[in-house]
Amino acid sequence: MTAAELGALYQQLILDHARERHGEGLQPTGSVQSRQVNPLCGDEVTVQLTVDPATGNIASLHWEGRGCAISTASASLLADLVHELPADELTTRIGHFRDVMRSRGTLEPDEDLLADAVALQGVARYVARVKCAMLPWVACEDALRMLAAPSAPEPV
Amino acid sequence: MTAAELGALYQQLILDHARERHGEGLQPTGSVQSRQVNPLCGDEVTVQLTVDPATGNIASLHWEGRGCAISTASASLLADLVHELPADELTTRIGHFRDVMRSRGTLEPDEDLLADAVALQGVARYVARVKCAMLPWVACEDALRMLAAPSAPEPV
Amino acid sequence: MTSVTPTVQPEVHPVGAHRAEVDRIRDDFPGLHQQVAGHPLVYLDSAATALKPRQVLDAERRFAELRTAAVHRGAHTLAATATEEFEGARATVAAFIGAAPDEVVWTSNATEAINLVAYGFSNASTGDRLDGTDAFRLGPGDEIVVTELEHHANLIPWQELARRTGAALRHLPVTEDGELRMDLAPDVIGSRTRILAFSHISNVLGSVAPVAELVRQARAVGAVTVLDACQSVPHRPVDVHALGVDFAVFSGHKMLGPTGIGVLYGRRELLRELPPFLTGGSMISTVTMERAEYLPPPHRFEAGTQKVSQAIALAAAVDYLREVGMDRIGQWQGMLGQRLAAGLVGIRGVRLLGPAPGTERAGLASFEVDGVHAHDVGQFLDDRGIAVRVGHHCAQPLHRRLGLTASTRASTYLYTTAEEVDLVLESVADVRPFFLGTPR
Amino acid sequence: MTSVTPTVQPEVHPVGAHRAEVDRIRDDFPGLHQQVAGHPLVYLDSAATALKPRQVLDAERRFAELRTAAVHRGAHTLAATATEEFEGARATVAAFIGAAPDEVVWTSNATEAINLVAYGFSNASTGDRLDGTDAFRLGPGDEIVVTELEHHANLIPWQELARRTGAALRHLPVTEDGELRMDLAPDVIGSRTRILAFSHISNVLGSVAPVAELVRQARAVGAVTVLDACQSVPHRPVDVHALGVDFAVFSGHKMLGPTGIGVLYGRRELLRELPPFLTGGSMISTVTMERAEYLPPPHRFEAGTQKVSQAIALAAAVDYLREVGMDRIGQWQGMLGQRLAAGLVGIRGVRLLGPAPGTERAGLASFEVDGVHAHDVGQFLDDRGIAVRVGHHCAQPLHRRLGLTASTRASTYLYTTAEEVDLVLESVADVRPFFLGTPR
Ligand SMILES: Cc1ncc(COP(=O)(O)O)c(C=O)c1O
Ligand SMILES: Cc1ncc(COP(=O)(O)O)c(C=O)c1O
Ligand code: FES
Ligand code: FES
Repeated sequence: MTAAELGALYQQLILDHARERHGEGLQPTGSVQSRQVNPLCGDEVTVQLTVDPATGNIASLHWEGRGCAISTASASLLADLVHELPADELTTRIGHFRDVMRSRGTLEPDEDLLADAVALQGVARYVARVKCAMLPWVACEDALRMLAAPSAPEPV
Repeated sequence: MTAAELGALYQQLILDHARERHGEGLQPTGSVQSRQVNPLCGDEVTVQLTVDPATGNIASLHWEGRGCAISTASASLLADLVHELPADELTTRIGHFRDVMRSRGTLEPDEDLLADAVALQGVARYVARVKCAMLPWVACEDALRMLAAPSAPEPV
Repeated sequence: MTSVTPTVQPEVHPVGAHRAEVDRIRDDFPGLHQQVAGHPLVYLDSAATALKPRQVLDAERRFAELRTAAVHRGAHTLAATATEEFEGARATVAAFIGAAPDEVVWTSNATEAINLVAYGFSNASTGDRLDGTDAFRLGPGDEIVVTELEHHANLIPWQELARRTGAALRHLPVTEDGELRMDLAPDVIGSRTRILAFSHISNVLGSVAPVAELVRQARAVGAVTVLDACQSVPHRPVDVHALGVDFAVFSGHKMLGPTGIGVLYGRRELLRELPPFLTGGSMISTVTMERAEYLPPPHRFEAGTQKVSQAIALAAAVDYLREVGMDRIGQWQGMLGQRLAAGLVGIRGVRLLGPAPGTERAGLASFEVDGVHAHDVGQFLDDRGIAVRVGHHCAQPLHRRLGLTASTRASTYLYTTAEEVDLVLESVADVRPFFLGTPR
Repeated sequence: MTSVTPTVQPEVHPVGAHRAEVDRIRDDFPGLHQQVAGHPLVYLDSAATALKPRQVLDAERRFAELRTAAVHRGAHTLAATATEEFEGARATVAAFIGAAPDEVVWTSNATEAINLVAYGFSNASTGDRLDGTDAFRLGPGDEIVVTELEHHANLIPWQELARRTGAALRHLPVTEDGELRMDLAPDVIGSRTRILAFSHISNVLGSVAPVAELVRQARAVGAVTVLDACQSVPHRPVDVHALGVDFAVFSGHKMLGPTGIGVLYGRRELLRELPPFLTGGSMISTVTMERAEYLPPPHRFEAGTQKVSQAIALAAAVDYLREVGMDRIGQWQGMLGQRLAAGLVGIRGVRLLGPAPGTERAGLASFEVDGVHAHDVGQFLDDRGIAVRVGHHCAQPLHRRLGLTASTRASTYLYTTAEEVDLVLESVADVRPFFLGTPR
């Protein structure tokens, strides 16, 4: 990785979200929440979803956790993404994000689906850091699953 | 080891003693006996000494065991050596035999001390076989020790 | 050498056709091209440990030179690359035996792999561990079954497990010719049987166990099967899922790999339930001063810094074997085994152990020379540059049953030629004349 | 780099004088001469695993190529030679730590060595083993004592031993700065203490334990001492007899040797009494289907085919270290450790863990960068070719005590230059500006 690549991993948007975190702090009123641990480092995140009772869509995502710049920025970017998405749609987008992350850099992210979270695409080339970026998304996916019917979480 | 060296290890005298074994078979009347096991192969020998009540010297050595040509020939040659030796003298000779065996071929055996058992000198260059040749001598040494005062055997 | 002409004819087994290929293979093995006692080495001790091809030595060295880094522990580039290669090696070895990567645990040899399973059982049976380990809890009234022909590695760990837990150790006997008494199996394997541990191929006799039948009987009573595959995985195609065993073990050094690495295969469902054995770093998720939580398999069983360059080298060995083809290796060695067996029964005063010529046997044969101690036989052969194994081959109970304390074993591998087999037969025929003065 | 100028001056530690020698040493390490991320590798992760010199790789390869043979099992020439070299390697390693050859047991790493001792205790305490093992029998009421700064390898095996036997695990706490609370030692180490296990040098803090005082207190209450010497034996002269410990462990891969080999030192009288751990071939004298009799140490503890080429290579590593001189290596690394520590405390927003500059420390330093996660620090340094370790370094309880979940560690070895230390300091000073936009 050259200095240029370090910038590709830690894009300015990521550094910004790592500092100014959107959605941080759990709410007393959330609908469901899921806690996930990254086995590689022991870091963790708890993601909480609130459902809009009117539309049945996801109203907001809040989170709390401990992790690196990648994982906190990832949670923050995800919080920006969810607003008023139907649960199904959010699940699809998480699936796309996972595909990108697992692609080792061969799959371009779709900005229509991921919005600013495309900034995380550089992570895909760092196998050891993919779990960092995935962590909040896995927690979100698990929370979505609970919304449908409570079940066991899938591994990160 | 060339074919010539194989002959140095298995001298004709050794092959003869391995077939025509002197002193084989324990006597009902022996004075002391010691059983030793070769840990490398699991073979064993029991050596029995008979003391001449008149002189206090070693009257005879008998043995019984299971082992290779080297160890059986060694027992047989040792049986020939002991006749009417004082216990001290025999102990000295065993010590010399051990020195020769441990010398990796650098120490010439003294024929005055070992008689025909000098035929075993070729063994000294085969570290893995030294214990074979030593086995009956160690048993004999242990038996001699019992004659003096009963005690634990030394390792081969 | 009239008395030792193999009864298996070149027409039946096309020696010539293979010869060119074997010669090519031999070029890869630096160890083959040395002199012993002034003769070219004839290495017939591959069942003890195999020679290693350049490709394996190169892979190991390349890794040790450049990829030095603790796997699963570092974030830096070297560590990430090392981790990927290490897990890649696991996938290679797993595929070789028809298993999934997470069913393959690295150990330092097959012996340790068996101990891992045995200690897993006793850790589930002693102290206050409670969760999810019923399958492995043993106590008085339970029985562990082995066979009488086992290598000590597949016997003593079970004796010790029985001692620790109060379970009883039973065994399936062999005949005085070394054949498994399968007729007694239904008596020995019963409702109390919790573990059935047996060798795929005997390292002394070269005989092949009826795996399917033994697995069937073990399953019928709900016993866990442990296959000692030390002499099969290196020498013929083995698919652990197809065999249906619960655990299987083998050693890298017998299959062109380095010393210091072995493999435990465990069926996923069972491995998940097995308590840890060695504990320490890299096998935990959370640790307090009071207690630790453990990772899922295979990492739960891999404590501390792993045998990394050895795993890489073992994967290179597997690549080498696959390239030659396990089917061909198995056929070739079967033929060499037959040639050995047929030749030995033709030599005066020699008793072949194990299956008669014509009956299935691996590429090895053990024998007794009447009136000559095995160590003397070995020494005699060594003088001609022929390396064989002498002793009890870590199978004292079997030797006792055969009425012996020691035997001589010649064992082959993919680099062994028919000429080498003939040479050992020729030399064995000279043993009694030398030691006993008998005619050839 | 005003903020990171080491307070330890070149005048005090003659960098220049050593530099020529270090350059010569560096020529021997092929792994040092590679590029990472377009930069020359700066390897500061030697406390995890060390790079290997040509001499070690050559010795290992030469052996693996030509000496392939099972040791202690063959009568042929190859096997005899291999056995001699293998036992020669044991003598070399034993002499290196001031022990007798029969006090040195090969294991696959330090972790396994600690497990060996722990399972020895539990094997003496469970089942019907009776003879000669009183020294190792544990049960309720007995106590095992460790410290709060232990590597997981020297903690979890004792937790598990306690679980298996009903003994209690206690620990000597550390202050929030990581210092051993020696003032509490007399409360923790008492008449119930049967085992006292502790690290010679902390792999996180680089601090050195007061071995003499701990051994004295353990002896006073008749407890067995187990020294985790993983971070001392590779880096400074260690004489186990002079230290007076009962057991000591270390790993080959941290001292220029290969992966897959470790060492257990055991005081002869104790090792003789310790029950076997791994069982199988080559560690027995007589075996029946019912029971086995075991060889004396060290072979009693070495079941199955051993890590032969790894032992040979480790002996070559020891030869290399002795040639350079452990005294010089210790001094050199002490100086590098001071340079690291002094530099780190001078960087804004960096918290140095462990002893303050000027206080004794090994050639390593761990630190926290305020507001930046250790994995991000590691990634940033990796981008400049600098390999450091990030995470809990297998010491979660210590990190918890220090109020951290992870830290970054830079660790040196005999091939590390002062310039490399300065480079990491320089780069650490750039971390917060990059991630947080703070001024340097
Ligand atoms: C202090 C200490 N103890 C134990 C270990 C474990 O060593 P290994 O992983 O080689 O078994 C290490 C290294 O990881 C260490 O630094
Ligand atoms: C059948 C069998 N089982 C077990 C072993 C033990 O293997 P290792 O010594 O590599 O642990 C061997 C080889 O020695 C063997 O042939
Ligand atoms: S390092 Fe722990 S989540 Fe990224
Ligand atoms: S081989 Fe056993 S005594 Fe010689």
